[in-house]
Amino acid sequence: MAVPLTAYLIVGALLFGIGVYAVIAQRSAVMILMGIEVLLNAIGLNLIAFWRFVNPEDYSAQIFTILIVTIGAVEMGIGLGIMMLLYRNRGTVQVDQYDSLKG
Amino acid sequence: MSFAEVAEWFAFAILAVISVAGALGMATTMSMFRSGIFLMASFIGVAGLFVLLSADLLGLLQVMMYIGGMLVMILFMVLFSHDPGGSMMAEMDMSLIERFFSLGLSSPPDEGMEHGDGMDMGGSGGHEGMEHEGMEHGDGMDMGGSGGHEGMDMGGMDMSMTTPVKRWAAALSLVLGGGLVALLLLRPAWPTTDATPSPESARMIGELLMSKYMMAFESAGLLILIGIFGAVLVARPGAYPDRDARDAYVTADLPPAPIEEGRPPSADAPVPPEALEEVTVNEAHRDKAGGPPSLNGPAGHAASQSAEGDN
Amino acid sequence: MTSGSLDLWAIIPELILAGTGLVLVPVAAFVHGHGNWRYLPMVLTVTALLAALGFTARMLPWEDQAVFSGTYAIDGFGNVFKLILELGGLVSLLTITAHFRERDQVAHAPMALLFVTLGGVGLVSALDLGLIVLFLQMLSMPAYLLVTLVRSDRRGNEATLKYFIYAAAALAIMAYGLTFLYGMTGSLELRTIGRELAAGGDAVWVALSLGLILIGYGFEMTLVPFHFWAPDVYSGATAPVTGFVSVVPKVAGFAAFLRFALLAYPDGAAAWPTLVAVLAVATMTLGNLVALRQSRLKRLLAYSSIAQAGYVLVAVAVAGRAEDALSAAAYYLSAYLFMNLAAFAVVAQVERHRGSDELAQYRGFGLRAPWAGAVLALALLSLAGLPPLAGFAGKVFVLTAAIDGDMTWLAVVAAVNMVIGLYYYVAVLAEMYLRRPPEPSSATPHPSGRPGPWTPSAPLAPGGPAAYWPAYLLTTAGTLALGILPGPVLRLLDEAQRLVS
Amino acid sequence: MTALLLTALLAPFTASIALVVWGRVRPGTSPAAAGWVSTGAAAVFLAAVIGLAGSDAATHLTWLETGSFPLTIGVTVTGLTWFAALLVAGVSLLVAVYSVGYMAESEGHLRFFAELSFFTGSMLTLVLADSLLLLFAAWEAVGVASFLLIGFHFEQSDARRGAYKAFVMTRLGDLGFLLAWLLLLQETGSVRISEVLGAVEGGALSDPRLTLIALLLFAAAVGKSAQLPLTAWLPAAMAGPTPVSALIHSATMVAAGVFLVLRLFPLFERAPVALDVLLWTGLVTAFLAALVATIQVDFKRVLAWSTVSQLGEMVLALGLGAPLAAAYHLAAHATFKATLFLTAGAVDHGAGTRDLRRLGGLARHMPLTASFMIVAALALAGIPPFAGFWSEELILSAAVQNRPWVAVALLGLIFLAGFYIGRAVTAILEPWPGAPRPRAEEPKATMLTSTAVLAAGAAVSGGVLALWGARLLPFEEHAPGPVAWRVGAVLLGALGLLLGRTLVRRYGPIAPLRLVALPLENFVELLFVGAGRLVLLVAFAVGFIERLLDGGARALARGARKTAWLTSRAEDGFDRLALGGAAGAMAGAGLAELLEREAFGAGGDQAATSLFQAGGGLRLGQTGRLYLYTLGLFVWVGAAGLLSLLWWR
Amino acid sequence: MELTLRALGVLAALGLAALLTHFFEPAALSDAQERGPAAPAGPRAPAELASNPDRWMHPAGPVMALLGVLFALVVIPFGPDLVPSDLGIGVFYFIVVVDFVVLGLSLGGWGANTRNSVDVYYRATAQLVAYVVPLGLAYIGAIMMARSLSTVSIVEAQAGMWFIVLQPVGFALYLVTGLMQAYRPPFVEPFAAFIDHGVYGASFPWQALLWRLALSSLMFLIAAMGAVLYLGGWRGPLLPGPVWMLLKTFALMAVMVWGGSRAPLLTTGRMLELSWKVLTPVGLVNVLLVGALILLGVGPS
Repeated sequence: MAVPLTAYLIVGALLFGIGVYAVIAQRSAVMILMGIEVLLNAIGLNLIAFWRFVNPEDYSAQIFTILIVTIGAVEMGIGLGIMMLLYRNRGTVQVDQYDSLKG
Repeated sequence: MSFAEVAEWFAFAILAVISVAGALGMATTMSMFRSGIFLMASFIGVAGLFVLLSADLLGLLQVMMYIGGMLVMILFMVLFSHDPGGSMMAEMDMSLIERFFSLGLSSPPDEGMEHGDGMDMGGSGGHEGMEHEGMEHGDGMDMGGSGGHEGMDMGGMDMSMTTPVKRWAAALSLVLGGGLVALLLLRPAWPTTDATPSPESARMIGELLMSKYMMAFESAGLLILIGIFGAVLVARPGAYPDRDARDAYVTADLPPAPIEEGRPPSADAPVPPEALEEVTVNEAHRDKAGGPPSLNGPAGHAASQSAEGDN
Repeated sequence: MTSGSLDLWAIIPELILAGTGLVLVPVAAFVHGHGNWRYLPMVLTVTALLAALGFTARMLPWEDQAVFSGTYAIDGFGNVFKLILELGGLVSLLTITAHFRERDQVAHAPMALLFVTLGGVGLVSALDLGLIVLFLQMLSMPAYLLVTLVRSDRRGNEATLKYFIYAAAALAIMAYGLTFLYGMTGSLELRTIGRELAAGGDAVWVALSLGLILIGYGFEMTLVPFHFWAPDVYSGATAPVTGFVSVVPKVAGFAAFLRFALLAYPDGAAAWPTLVAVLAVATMTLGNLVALRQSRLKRLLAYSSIAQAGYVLVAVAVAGRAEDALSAAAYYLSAYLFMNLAAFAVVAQVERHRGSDELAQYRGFGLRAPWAGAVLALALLSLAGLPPLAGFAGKVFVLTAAIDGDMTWLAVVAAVNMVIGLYYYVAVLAEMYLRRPPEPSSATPHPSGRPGPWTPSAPLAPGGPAAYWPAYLLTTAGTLALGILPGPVLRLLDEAQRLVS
Repeated sequence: MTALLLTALLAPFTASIALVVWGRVRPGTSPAAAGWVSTGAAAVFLAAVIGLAGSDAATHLTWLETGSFPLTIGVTVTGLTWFAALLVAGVSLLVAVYSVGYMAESEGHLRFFAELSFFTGSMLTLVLADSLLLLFAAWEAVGVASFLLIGFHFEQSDARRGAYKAFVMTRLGDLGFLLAWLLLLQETGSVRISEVLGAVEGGALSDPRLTLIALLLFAAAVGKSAQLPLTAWLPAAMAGPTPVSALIHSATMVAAGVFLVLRLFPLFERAPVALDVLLWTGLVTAFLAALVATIQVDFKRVLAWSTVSQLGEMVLALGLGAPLAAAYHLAAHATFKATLFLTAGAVDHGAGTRDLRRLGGLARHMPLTASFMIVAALALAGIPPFAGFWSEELILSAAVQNRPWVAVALLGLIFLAGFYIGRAVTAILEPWPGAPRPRAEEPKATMLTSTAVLAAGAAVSGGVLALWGARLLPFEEHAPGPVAWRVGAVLLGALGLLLGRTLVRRYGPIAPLRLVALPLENFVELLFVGAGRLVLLVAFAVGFIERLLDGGARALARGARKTAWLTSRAEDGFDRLALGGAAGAMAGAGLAELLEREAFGAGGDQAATSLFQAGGGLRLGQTGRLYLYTLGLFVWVGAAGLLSLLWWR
Repeated sequence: MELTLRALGVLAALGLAALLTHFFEPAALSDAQERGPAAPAGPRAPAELASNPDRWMHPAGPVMALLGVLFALVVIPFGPDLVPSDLGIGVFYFIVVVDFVVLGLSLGGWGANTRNSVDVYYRATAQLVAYVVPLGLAYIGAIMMARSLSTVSIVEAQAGMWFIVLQPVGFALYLVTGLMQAYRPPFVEPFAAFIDHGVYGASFPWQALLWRLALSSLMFLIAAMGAVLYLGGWRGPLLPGPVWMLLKTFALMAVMVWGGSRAPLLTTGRMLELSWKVLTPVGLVNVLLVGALILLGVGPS
């Protein structure tokens, strides 16, 4: 393995940072959801990189990654369902339109 | 350095750039559709990294999950967004990075119109709300800071990309990402080994799933079931106990009403870039058919309907 | 080790819950709108929960073991918290059924409730990072469905959106933190991680990963500063759902965090007890102070439940040092289960009846509806920690544990907070008992039709049908029993100190 | 014996539950019937308590064991607990009888009697408890009962506010109790009072901890006994019905704080610092409250402040290390203060007001009530042979032997007590210039009877106690102090009474206040408001100085006229003395009330307000904006990163 | 060197296959099929050229689709050693990579920026949702019997008997879903006349050519995979492996195209209905049947 572990982890950290940016900077719920998917991606990359370099004989980390991918997919599904409902009721999925509950 | 190592570095570099740039493009581009495609690119890049890390099964799984998933997601985004193509933002004041990722957005066809500012995506002109203070910002990353958003009157249109705290968000995420990278570089604390994974990853994973992680496997299945059932339960049309919600639902399913003269569609309807032509089409056909073309994007229907209901 | 029949027997409660959940999916889709058939899912769920309770109780004396190659613990700790969770699900189900009777939601709610319970049950036993993440999701995801059960409710919609996005972000960050644990130890099992970390992990990364991981657990436990979702979600959801969401995920979060911290961060690595103590102070102080300023009961109870989480955290902070901190936490959580669900049951009834949870709706409530009023009053007094109610006993145990664990300052802060908390609980009581109810004619009708008669003509009735009575009886009995005779329950909960290791 | 003990405990609770159920089943029950149920219960437990005399019945049961600590609950009869129980039982019975008449026309009598019975039961449990846990539970139950009873007339806003205030303020002290007994449990491994005290006497606790515990316990006593700075709730509690004031806010519940210290006195004895704190708290409270009492115009408020003052005296006695004196004074005070309250209720019933300015000359209309009132007033002023004399004498002798300057202060207290009660009683009973002379009649027989019994108690209980009390209570007796001091005390008390009386007969209950206290109050206010306002004053300098000069001239003129007026009455030397004394007292009173209102009342309000403001401020954090919530998450991530650097090495 | 050769080989095979398909296909089609399903009621927009296309996505569409088929070809075996790369997870790889064609359709459809072409995007995505589950089920039968994901192993496993004999239901399912995946009649709605022949209508000429190439290759690929999964791949008497493979592929293609052209055309909505209400249950039944067969000991040992 010519490319060291740290290189992969840095890619993961960059993805994490970008995901953070998307989650807090975006106002559309769908875009926020996409940001969260980027976060999940960073997790997957971290896990697989650690797996390859730290404990490649044990495939548990790959299972964990599969679970993360599954969670991402399910989140997308249920999130889009929720947003569909919100859109039907309120005509928008901009999160700053949803601020009646506060205080 | 052997050829294989150079090749590996090369592949890594390309894939890393694809993943990071894809994610960055997702977060900064003005077009929702492009955001989705960028995100997909990022996923595929990460999948490539997986393959490079000899987790080929996972890489493929990732690609499969996300191509289908993202295509559907983009579809929804187009549904919810009033400017999925981002064309009306294409020539807005943008930071460098946003401009970079928004390069080549289709520009509105009617540049010679009275506004001439390329912002008038409706194409039928005369919408005063477009000239709001947010647009006049000099070098801002966002279009008008936190106040600008409230000040905007886009005729009920969502400015999906306006982000009041963008600058802070950028700073914070830079700090976080930078800090993480610095920590990773300065304090690697990982006990690496030289062991290699067995080539039969699919079999290994399958066996783990059926023994040690049987519970995780079954639970993941249940989770997916919950997801499906939940999405259906939440999003299915159903009996609406109160009138407003019912109206909203019915409205969403109605065929679109004709766009009347004198009322710029930009006031109530979101116009995806492909609809830029629609207005001309529409006008050309009005006498003949009396009805509009049926494809306006479901979002367009709903929003125009509800906006009319409000008026 | 292959998964023999032993492993499957060891997870029989989980299997029952999961199986019933699977059956419920088609059943719920089929029966909704079909008259009394729509109560079928409820009946099935109650049966399943009772069966699970029974089996879990049977498994209490089992010796500690980790099944599925060490990824899933069967021990006293897990079983005790499973009992609490299943009980919480059961009691909440009664209220939810009563609240949504004659409506379609009564067919859908049990399934989501069952899955949340299942997620919690799995979470308290999970020893593997993958399972933990998975069950945390299973704990939250059906909860979104519950919050948005009334789909046309705009407040509910907003609550769902906030819940969903906040949970997704929090759990993602947590999982990111977990990857570093894996990187440092090369293992996903809590116990191995604990061993490896104790043998020497990089302290900076240990601390950083703890900070990240705390977000996920803190979100479920409604710790400050991860509490922001809670007031909005609690006040946006319907009252019985709020009751459920404020109990079951929280209990599961506490149990899971205890297991995680004690196994993966042994010996107080990264000073987590201190950190948790500081967060406990922040949590209860903020919860109590903000609750002072609320004018809606659901929101008030939301902040109150944040404060209550702070009290439990006191026990968590000393979990590694005081010998019965675990059973104190379990005791407080079970007391919290009863008293909080009792309060929310009454709020549910009023909400369905009057369509609002404004404090003004409770003016003279104790005089108009004496029994329901008494249930609410007992619940509030118990939450405030007055003897001889469950909350008092719980607080005594928690404070004893804190003093025992050499965190007297924390006990003092907690006690001061209990006094502040009294203000707003008594404010509700004063509204209920020290004010005349408004005249019946001035009663605002329920916004969605179906106004109930709000007349003094039936002094014995709690102001509504008897549907809520099972929940009232169960919760009030629990509140009283746990307060007056804590002995047997405490003996049972002492099992919680058996943690597989 | 145990059976008798349990009967005594359970009777009031049973009555309470029975009344609640009864009220549900037959809402139209007559008040008298309900009252007699309550009375019957009180009688049963009085009988039981009397039957328990001299026994040492006790019963215990383990509530549960948490870890290594067994938590027990139990009750026991010892000298002290029997003594307190007898007091509670006696006063409760009489107040119950009184209430039958008093509540005859009120609405919600069933609720009232149920709550009253609940209160007596809780109070009895409190005094008989042999477990700190049970004691604490009863302590809280008493608080709840007090909350309900003060808020009985919940349609009045001041009753609501009073109830709320009482509950929350006393609870502030309870926190100390809770922590104290948890600490004791940790140190001694038991919650049984006898065992705890045994351990304490065995030297199980080291000093800083012991002092801490004693102070925490005292905090609880401060809350319940309305000592400074938790005084404000007691006058506010006067919004409750008068029997409630008589029972709870003079005789029993407020005495619980003193009782707690008495019960755990061996612990306090070993913590000299705590005793000093007691001494000072008691002294300051007693003085300020007595001063404030001198200018009140509502009779019940006079009595309320007087109660605070007397409780302060008890605490002071405790601080002097004279528990016996405190116990005597507890009993004596219970009788005479209850009598005073009951007569206040009678006056209220008869004349329709308790405002001293609207009363006057009632002695002719209600001679019996008047005589009871006078007896109680004499007892309060420490005139022999009435109850107050005996106990105050004991306190005085303890003070003379330990700290003579305290004795001087005590003399002042006795004088003030005489003064304010003399003033109030005169204003009610005797005609004074400009008195409205309302018409009134004697109350019902039930009310009169119980008042009479209590008045008799006020007359003789002191003597009885002085003869046999020491045998009952586990405290050693002090040697009697020098006779001169005792005579001086009696004389000062009498002087105070006379002064008060003279003052009222001359000017009515309000006049001197106008003359002296108000300018003083303004002056003090000026001081308080301080520099900020001074700046303003400078800004308006010219006009203000003018007005000041004008005012000064006018004051000079007024002073001259007054002097002339005074000299014209020079023949009446005593009168002059009276006015001078009154002026001094009033000045002090104005100051004290101001202090109380501004410093402690306002301090409490300030604290509450700042809590509320803090809540409001924090509430703003809950913006309802999702992106700020998630932002919070990531800020935490950053913070966690920074925090983790602490481990960098 | 060898790598380059293989790559060239793959390219050549693909080009040949596409050409063959391209010329072969019209023979089986009637004009009606080429027109697509009847237009829904109501006026439609007239054909319009992509006057304002997205500068990146419009050209990216056909390129992406071609890349997809190119990558997919990598695992098609023409002989025991005549396979560009025998991946351990070959079949799975194939399924995943073919999805790029849909991605390309979406990009091209959206990027052209005309109303009709965006319609293509919607419909293509919907069709993906329709076929993906039953398609997976159609693969699983063969995979279960061969106990491998590798295409070569699957062909080897059919040494004794072709899977078409053992799993006729699975084969039929594959035919239907394969047609869906290949956007051939009766599942051609994304290319229907009433939306201007899908992406063709909004393409520039060179893009249209690439599209034709990509879609023809796709049909070829799907037929080839069908031959691998159910018809024993390169195995056959007398003739050399590659010839058998091509023969089987074209035979299968003929059957599919001919059969499809005889069926009534389906709209996207009907496609979804067919998929979820008929094909998915059939697929599940097939999996059960195969499982039973395996338990009974039928199939390769």
